[in-house]
Amino acid sequence: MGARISQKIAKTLIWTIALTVIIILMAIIVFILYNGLRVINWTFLTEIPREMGQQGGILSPIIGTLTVTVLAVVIAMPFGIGTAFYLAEYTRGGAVTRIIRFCTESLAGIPSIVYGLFGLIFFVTTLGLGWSILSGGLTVAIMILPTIIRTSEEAIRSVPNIYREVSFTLGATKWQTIRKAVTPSAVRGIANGIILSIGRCVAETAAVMLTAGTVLTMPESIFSSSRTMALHFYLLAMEGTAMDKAFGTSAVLIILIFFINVVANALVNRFVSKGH
Amino acid sequence: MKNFKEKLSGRVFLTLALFSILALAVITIFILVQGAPVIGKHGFAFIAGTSWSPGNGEFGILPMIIGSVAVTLGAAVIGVPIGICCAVFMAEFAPSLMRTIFRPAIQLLAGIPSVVYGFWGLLFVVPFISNHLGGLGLSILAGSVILSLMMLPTIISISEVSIIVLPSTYKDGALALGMTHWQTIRSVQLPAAKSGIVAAVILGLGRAVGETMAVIMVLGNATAIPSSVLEPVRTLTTNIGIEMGYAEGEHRQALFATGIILFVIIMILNISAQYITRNKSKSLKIK
Amino acid sequence: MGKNISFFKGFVSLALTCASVITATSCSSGGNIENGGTKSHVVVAGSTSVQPYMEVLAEEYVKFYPDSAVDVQGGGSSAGISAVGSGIADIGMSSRSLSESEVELYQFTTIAKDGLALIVHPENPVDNLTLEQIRDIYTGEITDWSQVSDQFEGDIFPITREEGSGTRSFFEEFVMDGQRITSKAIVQSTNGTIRTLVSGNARGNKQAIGFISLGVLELPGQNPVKGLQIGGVAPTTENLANGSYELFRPFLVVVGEEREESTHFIDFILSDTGQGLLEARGLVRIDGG
Amino acid sequence: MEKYKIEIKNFNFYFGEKQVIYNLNLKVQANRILSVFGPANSGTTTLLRSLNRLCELNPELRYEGEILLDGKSIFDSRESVTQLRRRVGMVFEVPTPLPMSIYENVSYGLRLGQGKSKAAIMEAVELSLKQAALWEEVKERLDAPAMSLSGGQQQRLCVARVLALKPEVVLIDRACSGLDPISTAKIEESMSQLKKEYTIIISPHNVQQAIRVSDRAAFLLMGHLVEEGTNDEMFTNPQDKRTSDYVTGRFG
Repeated sequence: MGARISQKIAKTLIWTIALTVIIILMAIIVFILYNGLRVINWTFLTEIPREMGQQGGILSPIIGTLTVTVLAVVIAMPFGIGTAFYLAEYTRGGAVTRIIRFCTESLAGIPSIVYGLFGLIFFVTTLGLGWSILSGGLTVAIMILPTIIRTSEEAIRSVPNIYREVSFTLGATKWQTIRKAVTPSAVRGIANGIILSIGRCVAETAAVMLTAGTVLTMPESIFSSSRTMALHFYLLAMEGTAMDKAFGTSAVLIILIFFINVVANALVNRFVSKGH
Repeated sequence: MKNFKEKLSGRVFLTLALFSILALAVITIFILVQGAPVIGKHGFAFIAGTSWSPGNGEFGILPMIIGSVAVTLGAAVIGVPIGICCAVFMAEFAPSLMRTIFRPAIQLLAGIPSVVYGFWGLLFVVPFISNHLGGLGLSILAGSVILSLMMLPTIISISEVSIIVLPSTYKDGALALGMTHWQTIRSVQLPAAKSGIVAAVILGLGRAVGETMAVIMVLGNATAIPSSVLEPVRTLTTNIGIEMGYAEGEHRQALFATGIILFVIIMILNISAQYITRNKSKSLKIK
Repeated sequence: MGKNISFFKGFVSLALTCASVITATSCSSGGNIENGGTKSHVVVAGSTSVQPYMEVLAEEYVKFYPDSAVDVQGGGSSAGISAVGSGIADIGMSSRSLSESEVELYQFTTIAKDGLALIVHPENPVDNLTLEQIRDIYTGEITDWSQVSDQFEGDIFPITREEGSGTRSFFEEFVMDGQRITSKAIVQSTNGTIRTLVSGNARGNKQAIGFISLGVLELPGQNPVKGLQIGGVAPTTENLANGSYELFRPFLVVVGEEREESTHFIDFILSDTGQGLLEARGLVRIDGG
Repeated sequence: MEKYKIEIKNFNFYFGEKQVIYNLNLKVQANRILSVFGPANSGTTTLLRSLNRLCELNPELRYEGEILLDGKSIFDSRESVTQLRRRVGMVFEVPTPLPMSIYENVSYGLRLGQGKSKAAIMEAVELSLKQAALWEEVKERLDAPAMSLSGGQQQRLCVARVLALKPEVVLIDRACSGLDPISTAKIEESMSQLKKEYTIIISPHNVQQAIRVSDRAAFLLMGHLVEEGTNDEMFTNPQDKRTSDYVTGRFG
């Protein structure tokens, strides 16, 4: 009899714990969207902040987030994907590749504040790039590089080896095999890895705080400093002087990240459902 | 012409790989070079020192290590059981409609910036602790709650997948033996999915250890060694976050040394994860 | 061609177009950094106490001189000074007087005087504390409100600023005079966060005490806080101007090597419009006008 | 004198330390179907994969001896591997269409930069699909994904894909192991027509297939060539006892 009772207890316990926790988690999003959506209007999205962000909109932080993210992805993508192809296709998985893979694994785990510290000293001061979108972009690029390498390499490795053999038997060279036989089935996995990295760039605060800087004015070029949305939200939330703008900024962030997930899922689902 | 393109592609991939490895090496070497002197000079005193006061040249980060460990352990104690419970719920109990709503929500929760959790904590968790449990509310408990919330989406989604991908024969076999659903989960499915769950937990812990901005909001950042869960504390990451703007000379090197210790903690987490997941097969004992 | 290859090409071309757009804009205006062309670009960094006022000054300055741009960063006084030293910033903001080594390295100009106010929650009955009492609270000597007042009790939660903050070093110099702030004190990185903590409505907030710039004492639309009298003297701009309230510190701007745009901006701060702006926001003018 | 397409002279093949093929001497007649049969891992697949140097994908292998194609060694560096593989096509055991449309699969080899015009490619695609007896079933849906075809159709697609390159030799590695009898019959029937234009070497799915399809046969056992000869010699009165035991199914 004991088993049946423990089954009932366990089931109700799991139901209650899981439901309450997931509801609480979703309540966070609802709470922020509820308070934030009221603030979002055309001027909020098209005006630059004034009075330390207490007035005006969040146009320059939006531009800051987009430019830092695009710059980071544009820099990290070729190197990340190139390395992944090199590791997956051109090396024999010897000691060297294992070491490289372990390093990328650990570097992917390093806290972003350490990247921020490195970026501050290396890019901002030593290379003299100053607080700028370029410094922020470079720092975030190095931060997402290990992740892009790892996800891309997994995607390339998941391509069945028989495709490569078929391509070779049809007289293709290695480069043609990579381009025509491997890439088509690996591209979805690679793109998914990149889109998740974009999500991480958008949500980043520690690594951009003292590399991209905290300036609220409109950046003229990648050499001018600009505060990203996530950082703007953090500073407003800490100051506590402009709560409505803080809610608005976080609501915009959540919506942006939601769209990033939608695009990532659209890619993965077609990939997973076919392979699953 | 064809083998020119052949050689070129090989070279291009090689150079891209070398650049990436160079970049990753530069950051690792830079951190080691900047941080090593402090560890060298202060040696054990750096890790065991209890007073951190850069103004007076005292660089003991034991309070920060204790802070990081306390907050991360607190987050694990709260987050891991609840995370696994939610994962089991999503994999085994949740009706499909609920699953289709919760799964994208959980994925979104994994993506939103951690400062949103910090903000939510500042508004609700900190006042709640202060009103009901005493103190100012900025405490290890507040940090642990926030970090556990942040870990949950990662733990839930990855653990759920590692349960779902289990071959259905495991479950059918156990049920065929007359086991109840809960017994099947506890003694068959969870042990079998153990490696996936462990990986998820390690990933979640890694994010908790590495979190900075959200915990600066709720921990109070005092440099004393806390004597209770309700006291303010400063972690290794918040120490860097608060002081890196104005750190100079030896103070800056001490922050890099803190980075090295974080690097070591993450490596330990990674290695232990690989170790646990490697001897997976031994652990599959049908109770 | 397979759909997914075109996706990959689409993705790559999209990224590359963005890159070219960014690099194009950067080259066109990147030039002005070096030869100080049409758009003068001044980077100001430093004390978070001075930052709100500097933001207002910068917004006003750009109205008068539309072809100039002023970037204002926070980070704390020492961060500002070190930023000028390493060339990342043109002007440093400090809410503390410079140390001997700094005085040799940089020229500084005082732009205003700002008081330091000790604040408690409005419901905290304590109105007046002496410097010694405040010092003992912050060294951890005094830990309970009952030790300083017979109408209130409960643990005292002292809140301080981070080490690089000018406000903190001024507090350490004038109030603590050499004694260390207890390591149990809560550390927050801006006036705003301290003010929010002290004015919060949870039980603990009512027992908190912090110090902020006088200019931020009254913030319309925010929870009120109570400024403590120091030895009977209330923290008001009048008492600050007439010298009876002794806790005040200079707001300085610090410059490394001479730069025409920097001095132009500093002259604007010292001009009547600049000083008027600062006075309107609770600071004491430096030109005594 | 019979014209030999491929001559294998004292060919030894090592996979790392393990030797897989021992001192093999074999002559392959042109425009004939040779089946190379034997129990599992007796070296049949390895031999086939040596003929188009596909084995070189694996670094830990060594070989000694000569393999001549039309009298010239396939291992001499002047002639590029890709050229060799266009002349010696291969069909794999498991049907493996590439993740593309039917048209792209069949024309894959032709679109590798030979500068062929679209029309020429289309013509080659049609011809090879007809040769593989698949044209009728797919001619309306050439753009459909290859994965949508049935197992038998996919295998015939793989055959068509090789024939599109107009190779001289076609290696078929246990082609119909997973197929239904009808598809197997279709492929075997197309094979016997193809031998007019191509030299075919097949490692048969089983002995019956060898008897049905090949002209000559060679029996490999644990990497050693036991016996080689015409179908009649090999399957009706084999000289070597081991061949007769294997052929009559006493061990398999």
